[in-house]
Amino acid sequence: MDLRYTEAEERFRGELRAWLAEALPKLPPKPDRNDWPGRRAYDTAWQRMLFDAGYAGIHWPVEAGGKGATPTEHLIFLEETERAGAPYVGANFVGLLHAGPTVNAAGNEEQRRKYLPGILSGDDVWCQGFSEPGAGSDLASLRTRAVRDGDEYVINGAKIWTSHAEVADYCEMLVRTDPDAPKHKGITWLIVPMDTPGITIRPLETIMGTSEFAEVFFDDVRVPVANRVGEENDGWRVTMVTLSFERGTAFVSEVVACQRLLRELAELAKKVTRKNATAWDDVALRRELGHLTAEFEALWALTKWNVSEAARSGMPGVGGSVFKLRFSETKQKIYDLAHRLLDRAALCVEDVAGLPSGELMDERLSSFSYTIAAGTSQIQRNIVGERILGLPKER
Amino acid sequence: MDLRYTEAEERFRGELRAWLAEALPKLPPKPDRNDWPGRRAYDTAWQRMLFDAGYAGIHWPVEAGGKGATPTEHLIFLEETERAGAPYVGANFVGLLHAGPTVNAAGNEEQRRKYLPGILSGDDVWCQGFSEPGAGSDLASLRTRAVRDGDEYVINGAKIWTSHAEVADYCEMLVRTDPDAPKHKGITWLIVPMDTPGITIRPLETIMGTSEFAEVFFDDVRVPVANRVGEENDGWRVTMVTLSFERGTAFVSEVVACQRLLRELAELAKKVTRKNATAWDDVALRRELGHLTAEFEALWALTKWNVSEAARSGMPGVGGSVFKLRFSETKQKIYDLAHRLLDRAALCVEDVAGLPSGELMDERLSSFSYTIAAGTSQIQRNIVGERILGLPKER
Amino acid sequence: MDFQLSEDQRDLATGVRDFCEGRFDRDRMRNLVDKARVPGMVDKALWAELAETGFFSLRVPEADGGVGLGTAEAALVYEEAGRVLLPGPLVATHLAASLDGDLGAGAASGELIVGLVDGEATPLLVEHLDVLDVLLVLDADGLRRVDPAAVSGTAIANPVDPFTPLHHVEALPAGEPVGDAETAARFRREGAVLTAAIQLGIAGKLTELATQYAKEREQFGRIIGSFQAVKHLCADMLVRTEIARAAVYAAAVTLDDPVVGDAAVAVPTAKLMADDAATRNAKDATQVHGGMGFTWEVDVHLYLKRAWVHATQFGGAEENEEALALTL
Amino acid sequence: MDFQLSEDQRDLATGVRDFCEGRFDRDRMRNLVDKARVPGMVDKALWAELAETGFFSLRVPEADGGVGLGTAEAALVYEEAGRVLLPGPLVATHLAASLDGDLGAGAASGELIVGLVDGEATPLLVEHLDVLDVLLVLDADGLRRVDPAAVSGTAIANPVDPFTPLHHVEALPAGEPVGDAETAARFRREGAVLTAAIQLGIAGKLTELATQYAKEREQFGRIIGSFQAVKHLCADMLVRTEIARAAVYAAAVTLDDPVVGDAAVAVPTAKLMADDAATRNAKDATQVHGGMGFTWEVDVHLYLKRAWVHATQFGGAEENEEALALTL
Repeated sequence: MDLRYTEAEERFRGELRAWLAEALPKLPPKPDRNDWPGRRAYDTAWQRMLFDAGYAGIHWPVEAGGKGATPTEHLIFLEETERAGAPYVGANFVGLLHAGPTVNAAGNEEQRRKYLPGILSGDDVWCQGFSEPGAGSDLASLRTRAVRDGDEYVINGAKIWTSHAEVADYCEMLVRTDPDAPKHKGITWLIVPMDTPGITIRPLETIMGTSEFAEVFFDDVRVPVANRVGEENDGWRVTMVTLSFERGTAFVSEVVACQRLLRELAELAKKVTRKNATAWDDVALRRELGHLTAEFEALWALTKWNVSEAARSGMPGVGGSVFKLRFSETKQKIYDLAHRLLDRAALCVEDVAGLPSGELMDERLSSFSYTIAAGTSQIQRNIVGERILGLPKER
Repeated sequence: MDLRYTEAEERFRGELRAWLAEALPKLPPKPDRNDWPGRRAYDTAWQRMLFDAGYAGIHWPVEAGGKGATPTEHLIFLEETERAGAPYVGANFVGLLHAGPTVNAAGNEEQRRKYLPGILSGDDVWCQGFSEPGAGSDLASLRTRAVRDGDEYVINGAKIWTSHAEVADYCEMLVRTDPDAPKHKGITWLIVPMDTPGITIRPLETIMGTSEFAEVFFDDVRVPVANRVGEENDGWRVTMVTLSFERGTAFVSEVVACQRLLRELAELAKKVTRKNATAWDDVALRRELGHLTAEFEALWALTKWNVSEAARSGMPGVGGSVFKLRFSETKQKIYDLAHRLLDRAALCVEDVAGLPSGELMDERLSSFSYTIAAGTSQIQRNIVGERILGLPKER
Repeated sequence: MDFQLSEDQRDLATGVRDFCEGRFDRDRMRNLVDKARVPGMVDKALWAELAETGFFSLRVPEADGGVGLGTAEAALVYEEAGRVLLPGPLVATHLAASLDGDLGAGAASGELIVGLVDGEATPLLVEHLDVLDVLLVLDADGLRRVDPAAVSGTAIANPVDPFTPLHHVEALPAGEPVGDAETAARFRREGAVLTAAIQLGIAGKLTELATQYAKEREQFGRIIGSFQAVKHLCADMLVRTEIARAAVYAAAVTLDDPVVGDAAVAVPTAKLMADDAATRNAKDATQVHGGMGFTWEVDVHLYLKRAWVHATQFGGAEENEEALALTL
Repeated sequence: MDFQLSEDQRDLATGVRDFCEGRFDRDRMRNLVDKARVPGMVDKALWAELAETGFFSLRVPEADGGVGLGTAEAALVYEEAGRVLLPGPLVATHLAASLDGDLGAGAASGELIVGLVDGEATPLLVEHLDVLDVLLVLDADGLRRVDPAAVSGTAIANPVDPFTPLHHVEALPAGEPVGDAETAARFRREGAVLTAAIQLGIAGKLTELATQYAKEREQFGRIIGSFQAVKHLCADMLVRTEIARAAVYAAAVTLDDPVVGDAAVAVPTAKLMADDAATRNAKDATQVHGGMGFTWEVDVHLYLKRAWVHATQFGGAEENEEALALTL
């Protein structure tokens, strides 16, 4: 058990820090949150900067054009970019973390040549068409059909929870190609250019009143068979391969951000007054801040544990569900506490009376999705119970 | 919605109070907790006092020798006896609350004549043989067999969680008389005198190191067919009838006791010091006491709600599971708090340094059973979800 | 003692539910928030109907032209208001109807829309200012009446609850006294109980919304309500609702008949249990709805946000817990 | 960075587990508590074996006759001690082995059984007094050595943990200084981490006990572990254990190599997470066992009670939370 970074790792960190210090001031101003073309431009400009500096696809294999970083270097990359306040992966998320690695692992040479460079350079933005209105936690029950018609697949159906649909160039999609096979066996993985005729995008308004997601409808959308990654009806396995790219680094930025948030809340507590004292004088509130500090110190240690396990085995550990369960519920508790601290100011999703209620309350609302998205906490507990502890399935 | 007691109810309360003030000083000293014959004698002496004063079987019908009190009068009876510090129903519990009402409702005239007077007068003590080692929450899966042999049933099997087995005169038992029938259809309700040959009692030690319960083994135990209450194989229905005797009063004494306990903990908090302040100066602890005060104020209101519903309908309300869920988990929280207040003194199940750690820690350990006994919280949530909310069963 | 609804009370509750569901059904509620937002988010035609139905004059003595009922009945009515998310300063106007003179009469009849703000809260956020005829300011000394037109504040562009517009006010005009410290204390007690009743309605409705969804939605070939994890969330919601119901009704009855209990315990208990039920049920209902619970089009978030607003009115959790500890 | 066990560490953990399960298996543990209680609840023959295996000399430099390993290795060893509920003042004696002279040497070799008490705690309860050769008293100023024979206390007839006998002491003799304030602070840090390691072992074992029972017990014709309500309890236990594991190991490594972290954060985090995991897992394991969890014959309560004891040692939850808040 060694928490000390190697010299090589420290060198990597030092160079990255130096580059960030130089690069970040050159960023254009942040776009408005509902300005999707602006957000695309901002996110892809950042990706281009990373690309030019040699940091694009940090965790991608070198053969695929990436940097081939170890999980630990990937951790350092995410930690340092977050600490420096660099942009999030944003519009590049699906391409860099899902579609690209999948094409690299399961695609053919032509597909790799055609799609990977655009992801790394920020030229191409991808979105994801996996979830469906009727298939949430039960992803494999998806119903969007693709019927083979000569050299093309004809797609009909609807996808949901698609981020960046309006500004994406491509969509990585799961479609049902054999409705008679068992549900995991009749699925195919396709690449769909978003300018193909027959695609309709309906923004989906969130509880914050924003449009982070869209529903995407497919009406006789035709794509060449050459856009298939992997074999027909083998899409579920292809997707599972994607999942195996997770190396314990999924929440690095989030943990770093939460630790900063706790310090900000402590400052806020020292500022807001209640009756004759500050909130910080309230020992209950202080202890709760202390408790959350421990939670995130422990989650940071668990991150390193999981990353180290991945570095050794080359495989994702079983710790992902463990981490997500605790992280998502604990992050919600931070916002519960922020809400208490803000008192009546919590009724404003904008800053009021010098209090940062705008971002805090927006994030508080947003935090309700943590225990739902990417597998509800209920599903995660099933996974931990069945796959780690070996308890029997329900049926 | 009227929380004011009627004149008749107030009169009943006044007379009861007067009698308690006079009667309680005449009680003998409390026996040691492991002195079972002493406990029987103490509990039955109290029952005899109630009997002589006309309070025995307060909620039993007058025809059965009881007082035929309304649910509200029953509530008043339990509230006042608890406030006055009267003994618990103790060894008389099964007779007064389960076996007696069942014999009265489902037994024949001869059975009523033979068994009811002894319960009311405190002459006879009953125990319960329902649960089995293999059948806990799933009571109906019981396996103790009773085979008809002429005018007798021959019983073989084992029961568990039987209180007062060592000092009881009779056992109310559920036995399987038809192993081939569906599990609820082959059960019979029997009365077994505890001096019948073939009965072995093994005390079961609790986590407090006490022997509140026993396992009871039946080895060719023969009882006359005349000891059957209700028809053969109709025992499940007979038992369900017993449950319907609950009138929302099951936890009256407990709620009153918890309210007193909270006041005692507030006093304790004002007494114990931590660093330079009392525990009461800790606003977190004070708020938690305040929160628990609200919980029990609300549970007391819910008790009256349920009792009033029972008084109107003559039926137990669906509120029993709702009440038990919240009560049992909240009562555990009181002892969590007591534990925190006691700090290191919580390591002693006896009073130390002038702190009441003896009773508090004994009760704390005991409180672990609240969410288990008489239907775990998990089972109660199923009941609420399925029977009240109408959600589908699992299978 | 008979702590169940009388026949009259049952009729009242049923009547008000029919009224609310008829006059402010889901379509109208969604229309108001999604399409036709109005100043102060109070639909004046609806307000007049509420007044006519007796929402504000409910506890005004019959001799004074009111309905002459008690706090228990008012709790039943405001529970129904919570169920359908009736917007506007319902509790403030109802309380104002108990005041003397034109103010009381105007509030009772619905001619005046009366708001209320806790003068000691920071930041000072006034609800529904754009539509108020009168603003009452509550502090330890008493109750003051302020002209809303004289209140200069900054409109909050993005209030958490779209139905509860807010203005941030740095300082309030002095105004004119309309009640002493005792009146202020009474307003706090009654305001807490009626607001708790609204929260009870919200908690109950959320239980229904979640249960309904759990009965309809299928995943893994099963109705999700058959999974214990979902079923138990719904069960916990029901338990919270029923605990809150007992506490709210008991507090209301205690205000009507002080000998039956101690208002100093009953009132903060009611508010605490009802706030807890409404806000936690909102969280659980969101979870039961999965991804859909995160969308604007499902109603759950509107209940959540309203519950957050009410939880800050007439005493928050910490204040109530402290008050209760002091009764021990 | 490689925050996984090295091969040596894996071998050490396996070896210690084999030793513990061999020398203090369930039968021996139950025999000690149920049949053959000994003074101070320390079996001296076993103590000698523990010493020989290096439980106390583990971190003593090889030059001084010790094993020469670090806190990380000690945490692995004490985790195993927790798993089998090894009784006695293990942590105190281990810490004492770091002191100079005969005291350190005697503790390391197992010749001296050394206890420790926080001189500032109230009430003063000394553990295992009947079997101690030396009692260390820890306070803000430093560390004192007291002769147990000179300590007059009242034996507690009914300690909550039958393995941890207690004496209530009104006042302690002055004793003789054996460490300064810095040593005392080091004892607190290291004691907290090793005690947290024991709690980690307890938390992990409780997860196993509950999971095992959930796989065997049938109700309603199904293995109870297939019910979500039970499965999710077990899952939560595992999550708590793994969070505690990361926190405890990280704190131990930080004590060995201070540049990798901040001990002022890492140590209270480890104790808080491990105490939480052990005590809450004990509650959940009891619940999973149903009625059996309420019986003396099932081991769960012994783990519960021991977890309660350790939760009071070297900093309780409130103290750790306060300390952590001050690092923000």
